[in-house]
Amino acid sequence: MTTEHGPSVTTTTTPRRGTRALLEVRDLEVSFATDGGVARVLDRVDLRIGEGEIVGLVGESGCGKTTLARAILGVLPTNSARVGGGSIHFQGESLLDKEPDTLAREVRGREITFVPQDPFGSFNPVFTVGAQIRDLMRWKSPALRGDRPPMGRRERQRADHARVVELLRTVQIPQPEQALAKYPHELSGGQRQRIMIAMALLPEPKLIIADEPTTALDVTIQAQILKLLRRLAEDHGVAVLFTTHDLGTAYEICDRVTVMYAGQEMESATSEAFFNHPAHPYTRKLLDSLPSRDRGLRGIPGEIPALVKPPPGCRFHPRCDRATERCARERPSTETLGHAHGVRCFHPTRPGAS
Amino acid sequence: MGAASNPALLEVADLAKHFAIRNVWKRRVGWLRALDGVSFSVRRGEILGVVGESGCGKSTLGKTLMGIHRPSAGSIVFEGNEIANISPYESRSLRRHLQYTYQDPGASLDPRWKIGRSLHEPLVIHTDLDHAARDARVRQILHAVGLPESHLDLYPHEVSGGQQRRVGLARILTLQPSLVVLDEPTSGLDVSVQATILNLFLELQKQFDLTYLFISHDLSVVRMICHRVAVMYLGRIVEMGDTETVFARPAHPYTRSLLAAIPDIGGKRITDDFWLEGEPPNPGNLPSGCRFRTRCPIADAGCAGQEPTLQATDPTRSVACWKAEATS
Amino acid sequence: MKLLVLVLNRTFWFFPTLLGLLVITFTISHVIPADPVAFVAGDNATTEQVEALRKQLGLDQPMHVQLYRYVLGVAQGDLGVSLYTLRPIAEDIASRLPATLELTLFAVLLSTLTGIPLGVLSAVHRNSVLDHVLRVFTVSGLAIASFWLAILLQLLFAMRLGWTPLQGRIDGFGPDTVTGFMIVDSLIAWDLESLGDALAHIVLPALTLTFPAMATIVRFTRAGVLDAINSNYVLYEQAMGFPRRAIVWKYVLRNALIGTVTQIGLIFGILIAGAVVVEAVFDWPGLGLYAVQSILQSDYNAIMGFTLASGALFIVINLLVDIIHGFIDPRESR
Amino acid sequence: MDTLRFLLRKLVEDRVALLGAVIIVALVLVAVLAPWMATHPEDVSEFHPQIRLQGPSAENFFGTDRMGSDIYSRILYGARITITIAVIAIGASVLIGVPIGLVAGWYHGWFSDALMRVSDVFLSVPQIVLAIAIAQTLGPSIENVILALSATYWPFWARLVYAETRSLKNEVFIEACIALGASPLRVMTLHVLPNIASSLIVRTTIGMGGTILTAAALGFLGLGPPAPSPEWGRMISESREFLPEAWWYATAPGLAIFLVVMGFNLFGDGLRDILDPRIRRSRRHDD
Repeated sequence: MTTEHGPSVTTTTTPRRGTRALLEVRDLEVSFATDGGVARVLDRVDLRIGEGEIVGLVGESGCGKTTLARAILGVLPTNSARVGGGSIHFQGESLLDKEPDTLAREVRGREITFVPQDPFGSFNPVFTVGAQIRDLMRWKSPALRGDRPPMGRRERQRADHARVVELLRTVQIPQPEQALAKYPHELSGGQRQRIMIAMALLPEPKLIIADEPTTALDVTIQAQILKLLRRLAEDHGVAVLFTTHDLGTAYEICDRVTVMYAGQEMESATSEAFFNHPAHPYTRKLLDSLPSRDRGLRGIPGEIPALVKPPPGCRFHPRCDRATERCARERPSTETLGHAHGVRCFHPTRPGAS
Repeated sequence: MGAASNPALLEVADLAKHFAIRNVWKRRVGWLRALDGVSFSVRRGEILGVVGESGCGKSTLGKTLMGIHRPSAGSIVFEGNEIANISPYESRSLRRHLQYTYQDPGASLDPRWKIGRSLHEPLVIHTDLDHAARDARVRQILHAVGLPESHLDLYPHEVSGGQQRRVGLARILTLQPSLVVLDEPTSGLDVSVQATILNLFLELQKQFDLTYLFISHDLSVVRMICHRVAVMYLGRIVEMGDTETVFARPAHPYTRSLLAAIPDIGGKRITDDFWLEGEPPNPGNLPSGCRFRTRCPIADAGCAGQEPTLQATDPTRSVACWKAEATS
Repeated sequence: MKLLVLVLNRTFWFFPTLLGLLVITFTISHVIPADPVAFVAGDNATTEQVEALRKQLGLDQPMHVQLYRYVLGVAQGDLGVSLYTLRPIAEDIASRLPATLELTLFAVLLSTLTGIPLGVLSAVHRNSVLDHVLRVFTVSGLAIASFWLAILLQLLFAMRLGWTPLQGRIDGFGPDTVTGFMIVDSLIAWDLESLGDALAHIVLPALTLTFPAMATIVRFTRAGVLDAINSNYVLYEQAMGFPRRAIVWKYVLRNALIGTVTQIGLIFGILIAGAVVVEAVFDWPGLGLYAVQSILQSDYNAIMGFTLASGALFIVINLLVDIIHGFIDPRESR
Repeated sequence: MDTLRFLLRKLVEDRVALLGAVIIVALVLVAVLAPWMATHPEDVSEFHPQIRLQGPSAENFFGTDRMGSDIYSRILYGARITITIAVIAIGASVLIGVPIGLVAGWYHGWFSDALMRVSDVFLSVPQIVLAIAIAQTLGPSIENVILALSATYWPFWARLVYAETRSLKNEVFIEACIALGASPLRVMTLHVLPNIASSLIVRTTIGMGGTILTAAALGFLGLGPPAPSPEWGRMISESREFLPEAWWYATAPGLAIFLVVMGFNLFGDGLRDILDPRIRRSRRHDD
C-alpha cells in the first residue's frame, strides 16, 4: 500500500477536536430540472463535520460538491433545484426545517459563512470593499449576538471597525484602511481572496464553507492562501468545509477528506487513512491518476456519467474493475473500516490486505 | 533524453512583445512588457516545457510564435526560415508545419460548424486536395486521436471536454506539423481524464514524429512529460535546463518557490513550509534590476542594479540570477 | 481625475460631431436640387425679384462659400433666417425650447419613477401575473404610434370626458416668465391657478410620451436585474445572509441601473422624436410644433435649424449620460 | 435545413412569437391579395362624396372617410405601401450598414475610425428628425420616404455589426482561424458573418417595426406619399378634423399600424429568445 502511494503520511496534528458533530448531513437528495430531464445531483449523500475540523470535500467536475455546499448554506437555485429528502443538522438543529428568513438572518453569515470560488466576480463591482464589509457588519456583527453585552450604535461601529482593520492585517493586507477605500477591480485576485477570508471570519462563525477557494489562483498565491486559511481556522477554532477537485490541496489542509463521485459520496476518512490506506476503488484510482514519475500516467477509463440518466446502484460501477452484478443493482451502505473511516463499497480494500 | 544532439527545429532569439499602455486619450503612457527578450531553441523530437504563473508571458510567447501578435523585437526561425513579422496568412506555406493547440479547444472551433467541416478547413487553406482526398486524411487522423467517425457530424458543444481536446489535436494534425505548441493542454481537465490525454500526446508524438512546445502552469505534469523546461517570470526566462536537473536542484529562488508551492501528497505540507511572500509586481511597472528581487528572500542591494541574464551553471542548465552561484 | 479626463474626452468629440451633422444638413438642403428661392418668392415674382432675394439670402455664392458662411454663422449662434417669416431661426428656436424641455423632462421623470421599480418587480417576480401584464404593456408601448395614442387620449379624456383641455400649453396669460417652464414659473409666482392649469395641459402629451419611454425603461431594468441576480456576487451576498430586500434594492439595482442609464440617451431619442408629432397633435408650442409648421410652409432653413438644434440637444444629453455613467460605474475607464 | 426545422419547432412552442409570425404572414397575404380581398378596390382613387363619413356597416366594414371612400379597402391597399417602404428601406440599410460595420470592425486604423465617426454623426440625431429633413427637401413620395429612411437607418446596422465583429475577433475560434493561415476574407465571410447572423436577424425584425412607425409618422406629418394614397399615417392625420364624431376614421389605420408593429416586435423578441442563448463562451484574457 504505502509503497504504491509514496511515503507514509504522518499527521503531526492528531485528529484535533472534531469529536462532537457540528454538522451532519444524512441521505441528502437534491435534484435539478434540466433541459434533458431531472438530474439527481446528490443521491443520498452523508457528510459529517466535527467542531473545529477541516473537512475536504473532494471530487471531479459534476460530482456534486458545490451543490452540497450550496445545499448546506440553503442557497440552491430556487427555480431549478429541489431537495428530495434527507436531513441537514447544524448544532443539533435541522436546517431544512427552518424558515428561509430565519436561515438568512440567524444562520447564514453568522453561524456559517462562505468563501467563494471566484474572488473576481463575488465582490459587487460597483461598491467599495469597505462599503460591502460595513454592510456585512451592520447585519452580522458579532456584537449583535444575543449573548453579548448590548452596545450603542456608535460604540458598536467603532468596535467593528477596529475588528475589521485588525482582521485585514491578520490576512496580510498591508494597508487595511486604503484597501477598504478601493473598488474590487483595483485589487489583485490574491488580495480579494484574503479579504473574502477575513469577511468569512468577521461574524465569528462556527463553520466556514470554502468552495474551491484557490482554484482561480496561481500556485504560489494558492500556497499562501492555504497556509493562511489553515492557521486562521486553527486560531479561531472554526470548522471548515473545503471543497476542491485537487487531491493535493486537500492533503495540504484537511483533517478529514470525503470523496464524491457523480453525486454519491464514496469514502470518508482522516487524511492519514485517506491518503495512506484508501479503501474505495475510486479513491485508489483517483490517487493513481495523479502524475507521478513512479507510476507513469494512469487515467481512469470511461467518462463521468450524465446525471440525467446515471448508472443504477453504485454510480462508479461501469468504470470499476472490481464491480460485480450486485454493484449495478444496489447502492452500498457505509461500511466502517476503522476509526471514522467509512466507505460505500461492496468490495473495499480492507486494512491489512494488499 | 536522447534529443540533445538533434538540430534545432525552432530558434527564438531576443523575442520581445511589448503592449502599449494607453490613457483615455489613446496616448501611450508606458509599455507592458509581456515578453522581454526571450531566447531558446527547440530541438527536433523533444518536448520543451514552458512554465510560469499567470502574467508571466507564456501564452503571449505561444501567440507571438504563431503570428497572432507581431513581435516588438527579435527573431523566430522555424525550419530555417525567418517567420517573425509576417502575418500567418502571408507566411502560411512557411508555417504549415508549425501548429498551435488552444487551452480550450472547444472554443477554438466555430460553434456553428460541424466538427467534420472544421477538420477539413486547414486542408482547404493549405492544400489543393479535393474533397475525397481531404476526407480520407481527416478520417485517418480522427482514428489516430481515438474518435469515432460519427463525431464528424456533431457540433463542438455536443462532445465532452476530453473529446474536444482530441478534435483540437486532429484539426492541426491533418497538416502533418513538425512542431506543435500545446498551450495549457490539460487545464480544466479532471485528473482521471488528464492522464489519458497526456498519454495520447506521447503516442501521437511517436506516431507522427512530433516536437512539442508544452506551455503549462502545472509543474507536476511538466515534470512527467518534458525533456527540458524553461521557467518564466514576468516576461523573461529565469531558469532553463533539463527537467531532471531543474526539478531536483532548482537554482533560481523563483523556481524553488514554485516547486515548494506544489502540493506534494505524502511530502512536507506547504501549510507548514511555504515561504514566498507577496504577489508579482505590476508588469507595466517593473522594478529595476532583477524583476524578482521584490519578492526574493535572498536579494540584496546588488540585485537592484543590472538585470541578470541567463548564464550556464552546469552543462544542462542555465539561470538568470546574481546569486545562483551561492545557492545552487 | 479619471472622470474629469472622461468628461473632457467626451466634450472634445462634441464639436466634430456637431460639425459633421452640420455638413450633413447643409448637404441635404443645398446639394439636392430644389430652388427654395423660387418657392419663397412665389409664382408671380419677376426674375429680378428672385435674383435679388437669392442675393439677399446668400444663395448666389458658390457652394463652399455658402457652407463656410453657414458654419461661421452657426458658430456665432446664427442659424440663418426663416424663408417664410424672414425672422432669425435661432431666436424662434430659443423661444420654443423651454416648452419642449418641460414636456420631455416631465415625461422622463414620470417614466423613470414608474419604470425602474416596475422593471425590478417584474424581474424579481419573473413569470408572475405582474410580469406578464408588464410584458404586454411594454410590447404595446413600443408598437403604438405616438400620434395615434395622442389622438386616442384626446378623444377620450378631452373630448368625451372633458377632464383635460384639448390642446395648448395654458389658458390665459400664465405666470411671469422666469425659467420658461410653466410649472416652475407658476410655483415661483405661487400662482396655483396657473399651476393647476399648466398641469392639466401637460398631462396628456406627457402621458403619450411616457408610454414608449417607460416601456423601454421597464425592459432594460428588467433585463439588467435578471443579469445581476444570476451573478456570483448575488450568490455570495445570499450565502452570507444579507437581507433579501437589501440585495435587490441596493446591490442588484445599482448594477442594473448602469445598464438602464446608458439607455437614457435612447429614451431621449424616443422622446424628441415623439415630441415632433405629439406637439403637433396637442398644439404644444415647442420645437416639434415649429418643425411641423416649417414643414407645411416648406421652410427649409427652419427645418435645418431644427435638425441642428435637436442634434445638439441630443448630443449634450448623451454627454450627460456618459458622465452620470462614469459616476455610478467605478469600472468605467474608456 | 436542420436549423430551419429547429426554428419552426421552437416557434410553435413559443406562442407569443408564433402570434407575431402569424401577424406578419397575414400582413404579407393582405398586401398580395388586396385586390381580391378589398370590397371596394376602386376606392383607392375614387371618391363618393355623397356617402362621406359613414360609420361602420355591412357595406363599409370600417366606415368611410372624408371622401366617402371605403376605409377597409384603403387599409388593405395601405399594407402594400407599408410593406414596400419597410422592406426596401431596411434592405438598403442592411446592405449599406453590414459591409461598413464588418470592415470597420475587422481592421484597426484611421479608416475604421472614420467610418464609425460618420455613423456616429448620423446617430447623433433622433432618426425621425433627420428623416424629416431629408423627406422634406426631396418632396413627398414613397421613393423619397424610402430614401430618407435608408439614409438614416444604415448606421444602426453598421454599429451593430461593428460591435459584434470586434467582440468576435476576441473569440478563440476566430483567432485559431487566423493562426491557421486563413485569409481575412475567408474569416469574415465564413466565420464572422454566420456567427453574427442571428443577432442581425433579430435586430432587423425589430427594426422593421421601428421603421414602419417612423414611416407612418412621416405620413402623418404630410411627408409620405401624397393624397389620395391610402398610407396609414396620412389617413390618421386626415381623420383629426372629424373627431370626435367620426371615431372609426382614426381607429382602423391606427390599429393596423399597432398590429403590424406588434407582430414584428413579438416575432423579433421570440427570435431573440430562440437564437441568442447560443453557445456563448466566456472570453479568456491573455495570461
